[in-house]
Amino acid sequence: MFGFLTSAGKKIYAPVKKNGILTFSFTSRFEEVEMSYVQTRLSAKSAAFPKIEKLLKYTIGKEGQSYEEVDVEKFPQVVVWGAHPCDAAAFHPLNAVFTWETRDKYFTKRLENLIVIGLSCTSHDENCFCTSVGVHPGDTKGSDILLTPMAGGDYLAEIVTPKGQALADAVPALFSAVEGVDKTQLVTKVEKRFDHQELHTKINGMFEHPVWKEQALRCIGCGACTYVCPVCSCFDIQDEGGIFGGLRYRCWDSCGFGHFTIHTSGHNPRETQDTRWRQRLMHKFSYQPQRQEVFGCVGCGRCSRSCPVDMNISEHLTQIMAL
Amino acid sequence: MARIGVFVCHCGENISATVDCDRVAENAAGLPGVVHSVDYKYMCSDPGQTLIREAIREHRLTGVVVAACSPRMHEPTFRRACAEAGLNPFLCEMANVREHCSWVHEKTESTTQKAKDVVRMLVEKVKRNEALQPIKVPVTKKAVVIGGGVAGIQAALDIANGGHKVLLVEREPSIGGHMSQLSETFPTLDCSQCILTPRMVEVAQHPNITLWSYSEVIGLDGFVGNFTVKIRKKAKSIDEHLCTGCGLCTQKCPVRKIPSEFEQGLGTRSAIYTPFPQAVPNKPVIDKLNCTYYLKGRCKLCEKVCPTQAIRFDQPDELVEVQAGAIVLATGYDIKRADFFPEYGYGKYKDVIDGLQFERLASASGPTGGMIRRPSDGQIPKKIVFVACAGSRDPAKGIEYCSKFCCMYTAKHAMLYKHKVHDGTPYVFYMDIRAGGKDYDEFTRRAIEVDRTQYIRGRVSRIYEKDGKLIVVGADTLLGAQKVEIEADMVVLATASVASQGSEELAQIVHVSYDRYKFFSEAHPKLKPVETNTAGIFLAGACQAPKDIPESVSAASGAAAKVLGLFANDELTREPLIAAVNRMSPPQYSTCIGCFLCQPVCPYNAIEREEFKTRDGRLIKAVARINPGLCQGCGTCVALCRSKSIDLFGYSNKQIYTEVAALLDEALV
Amino acid sequence: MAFVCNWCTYAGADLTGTSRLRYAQNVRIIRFPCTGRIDFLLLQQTLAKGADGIIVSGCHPNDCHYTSGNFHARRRWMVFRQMLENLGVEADRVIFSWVSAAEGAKWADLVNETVESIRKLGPYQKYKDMAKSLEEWEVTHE
Amino acid sequence: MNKLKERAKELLTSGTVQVVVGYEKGTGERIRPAFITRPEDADRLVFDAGCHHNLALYLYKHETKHLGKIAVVAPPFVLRSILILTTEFQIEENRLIVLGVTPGDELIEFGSFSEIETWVNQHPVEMKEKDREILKQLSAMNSGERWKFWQNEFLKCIKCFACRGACPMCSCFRCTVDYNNPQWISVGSHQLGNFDWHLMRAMHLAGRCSVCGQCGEACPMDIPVHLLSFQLNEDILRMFGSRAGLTLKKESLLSSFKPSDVENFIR
Repeated sequence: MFGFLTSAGKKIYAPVKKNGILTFSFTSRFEEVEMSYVQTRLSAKSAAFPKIEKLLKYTIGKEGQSYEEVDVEKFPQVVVWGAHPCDAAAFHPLNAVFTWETRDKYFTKRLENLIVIGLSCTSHDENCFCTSVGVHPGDTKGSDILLTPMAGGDYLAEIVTPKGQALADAVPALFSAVEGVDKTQLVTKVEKRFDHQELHTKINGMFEHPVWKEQALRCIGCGACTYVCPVCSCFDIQDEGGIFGGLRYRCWDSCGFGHFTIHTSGHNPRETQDTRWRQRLMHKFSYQPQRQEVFGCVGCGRCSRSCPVDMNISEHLTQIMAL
Repeated sequence: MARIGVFVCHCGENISATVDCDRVAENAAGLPGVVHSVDYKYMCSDPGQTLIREAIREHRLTGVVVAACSPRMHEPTFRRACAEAGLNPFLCEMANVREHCSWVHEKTESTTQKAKDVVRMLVEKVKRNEALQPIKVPVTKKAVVIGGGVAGIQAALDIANGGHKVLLVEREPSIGGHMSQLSETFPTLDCSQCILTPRMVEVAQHPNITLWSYSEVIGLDGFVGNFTVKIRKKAKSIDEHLCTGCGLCTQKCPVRKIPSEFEQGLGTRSAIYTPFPQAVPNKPVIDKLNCTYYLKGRCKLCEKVCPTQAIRFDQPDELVEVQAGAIVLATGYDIKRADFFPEYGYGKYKDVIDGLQFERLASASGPTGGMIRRPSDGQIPKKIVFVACAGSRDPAKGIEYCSKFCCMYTAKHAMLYKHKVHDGTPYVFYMDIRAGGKDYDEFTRRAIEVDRTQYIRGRVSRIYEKDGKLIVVGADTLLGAQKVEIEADMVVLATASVASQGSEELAQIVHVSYDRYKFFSEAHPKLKPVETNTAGIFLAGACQAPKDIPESVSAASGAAAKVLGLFANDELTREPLIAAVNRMSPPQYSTCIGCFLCQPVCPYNAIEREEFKTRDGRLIKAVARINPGLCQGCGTCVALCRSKSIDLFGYSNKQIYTEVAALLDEALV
Repeated sequence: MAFVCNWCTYAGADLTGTSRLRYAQNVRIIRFPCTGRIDFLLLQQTLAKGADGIIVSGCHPNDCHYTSGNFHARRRWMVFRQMLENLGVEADRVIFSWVSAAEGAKWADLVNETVESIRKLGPYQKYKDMAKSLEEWEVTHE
Repeated sequence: MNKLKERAKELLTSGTVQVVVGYEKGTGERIRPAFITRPEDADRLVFDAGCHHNLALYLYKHETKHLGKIAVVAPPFVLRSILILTTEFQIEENRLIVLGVTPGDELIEFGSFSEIETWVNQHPVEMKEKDREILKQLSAMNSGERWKFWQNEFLKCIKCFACRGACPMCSCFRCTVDYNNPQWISVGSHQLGNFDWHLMRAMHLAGRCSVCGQCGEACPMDIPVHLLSFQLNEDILRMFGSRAGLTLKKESLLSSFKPSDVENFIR
């Protein structure tokens, strides 16, 4: 399958160990690809929402400014290979943001060019909490084809979408029908800590609650959690270059930064770290479900793992549920 | 939108011989924002400047670039021309295409290219220039002179005669300084007091001079033209308005055995005293440390004898703040005293004395009435050894410099001795004779040739006492380091001259820098010898380095001239090319976080602490502020500031970045 | 690219001109009030924008117009140069020098020697490639 | 550890301080910063060699200062940071109680900051074996190899600024990277932007780094950024004979100079 995709001119984005860390990366060598892992450092969101997205090239000349936009038609065909169900599911809320009111042509084009081959989870760690936010280790949501490892090195393949079907049809030799497989026995079991619908109801009324202050005290205001998050979609637009021209691009930004909301005057509506922390959780569990009918969290646990000061999101949410 | 005018000068053929000027102008015309670009034979000529002025008006230019010679040459010219046409002068920049281009390169394509590049850089810079207004600060036309020695007196008189008020502050009860202690002065051998005391009296009587003796400067705030000086007037324990200076109290005072500072310990004084008969002001002070009343609570004899009831035992120290526009430091020097020369027995043998003590012995008003007598037994010494460089030029003693006037006064001492004791023999041990100065070398020659002083080139290693004689052991290096032993009756050490006591503290109070010997540092060793690195504070005399009288006086007059120059203006106008710390709305007030790492970097102490407080006085934030009166615009703080909260007008981050970018970014024209 | 202070090296380079000494053409001078003003960020940017070599020059120690700006600068360069070396940047591309207002000939020599030594090193391609990273950015970067 | 808990309890009960900033057990084996405001919570405090966070960074944050007077659990690197921050006017001595702790389970309560100064001078810093090893390898490399090493590492950087967030010396309200006129340092996480950022950060820490290694520890992409500062610290020691965090003298490396500074590269 991998070989077929590469030869078909698709770029494969898969978990690869590079410079000492396991993260999604473009590769054309299957032997590099890790097929048994708990979680990658960065999520698969970069395939459609890269950390830098060039938008246009501008020039300043005698006659004023002119610009040339990036041609989205030249975006490559990409296959996300071996993404866990949480990562696959995350493309849904991302898409909800990027098509909300206006359709972001960069993201949607990249998503359109994307085939997601999911990989069910056979292991998890204490940071995983997908089941608490409506995703599960064998979830097909977001995948075009979902693979689940079976004993003997074969994979159970579920063809989820027409895109997946088309792919399967192209290489029929690789697939054979099976029956009577109990998928729940093949995947890992992640304990459900709370119910996300209940959380939604509860958190809606908690804007003024003192818990934010208490939880956010140790937060150092970096952007690690948002950058590793498969759902976080905030970006900043930058013009970079010289005085006769340059590039406009967008890059990831984070609501955790003190300067995220600062006004030119110096006034900052989110003056303290607790208001920023509140924003992050409220956005994922209150505003997003309200406005886009989708939760902004897939329970991958990356933010907890990468947080320098162990801001464990599931622990904090459990605490909120217990209030 | 920027409307820039570019003016390319041929400088006759100086530029046009190697640079293709019309192509430079043509190229500039194609740059974004340039609306007018011409070349001309002589831009700095009258018609050239007219060309610029007319273009500014006609094309409503918002910036001007003149590609010509070095800005160090004609920047003021062109900025003035712009100002005349109504354009802020700081919106004019010069591209140096002569000194840095046409004169240093051959006529090739790349020379013209370089000129084009330089013009492009400056065009982009000038677009980002800001219209700046010269900084104006009012000047308080009053000077404070600290130190009432000959330098302070001279500076005070010169300023006062120039028509401005002067406050002369002296920490001793009388002005006069070390010069008033001297007997005769080299190279003329005229009496020191005879030439100094008239000046002292002039100070006391001058309508423009206020004299505060027995007073010390304890604080300084503000900046050039606007200083606030804090002064402690120590209690003299007398009412100066009532005291007539009759001297009865000093005669009746029962405490009489106090070693006199003025007499260098060779004479005594009473507890209520004037330092010397010609003192100015000639009114006594009570030395609280020795007065019986202050020590034991009784006596008050002076109060009883005072005909005008001027004694005030309960007088407190007075703290006064004075506004001043300029300050002259004239705190003079001290000489190294006892304990510094154990090998010479100074302090151990009574007849080993220092130069100032010899001055008192030789002075007609001194403790011996001008007779040279040994302090130990009052005998007239028949052999005196003078040791030059006692401590000076001696790395082992930590004083590497030359004390400068010792060579001369040692020669003078030898002569004075010989003139008073005709059968005496003076010996001088010396390292080199440094007699550079008008009539100085002639003077030392006279000491050797006419007065037959025995000059021995070498150092003294040891002095010890034997049978009432002082045995001076030294070497004569001109005779192949032969050992020399002289049985002397008295030894005079020309001890090193050092910064006056308290110099370091004063330097810190007034924020001037000082060298490792605690002498105050001038702003530039050659070109700004009387200025300090703090604008408005000047140096006079030996507080800067050892100086003799003529040098001190000329430095004092130099400092006075600087003060008068400053006072010639009602306002100070300075180029506004200074640094500033940004400000924004509360609660941040500034992006500055107040780490104050910039403070020690500033050579001018221009960086102050500004505190923002709540209404009830609680501190919200302290941030840096740059005093525009003090900042000289070097920009070191700007480069150091991590948060980029400081910027420098005229050389802002934006401007210099742009210059780099304009050169290196690929131009589209 | 040359960054020089107004009082010594700029004046020194003026003297080079007045003395009609010749030197290599590929240097461009930017005037600063003092070497103390020169931020290391500017050197970073200059390399990033594709300069192959930089000259930084000011008054000799003790001769600073502002007393101590060049001393502060010297410390800054000592640390910065070390930092560049630690990061594997070719530190010899940044040339530091003291040129006084009287050293017109030294300025000419300095420029010529610098141009010569940079020419030997060649264009700083590695740095230029890094600086181009944004322009060539594709989603192939992760 | 018990002594620490007791002392914290005492301080909170008596109202001497309103918050004790220390360490507690986190997720799994992890340790995390703890903010104890109630005496009964003092039992959550732990201390062992695994307590690596540099708590000094909380001492000047207004979120923490808002709580009242602070006591801080301070291993040696926190002590050094406190000294540096004091010289930079970010910490006031009278608003802080310092509970010094050592891996040997000692509790040292410092009466004054000058006592801290004495203590840190008696207890020199030791780098971790692993760090020393990599530094050794780095210094054995030639310039091109070092370039490659760091370029490879910086390739991973996502510009999340966790290194900045975890560092107590990054106390600026606005970082140079947030300054955009001109934009000295690119915000974008491309190669140049990453390189410029790390070079700038290390330069801004020159002579101010307390060698806690938290910038490297915090990096979610495992870039050993702390080694940039560690190496520079060694160089600074060699060049100027000084280390940061050992003095209360307000004389930071780059804001002071000696006429006798010796270099070998200025022509």
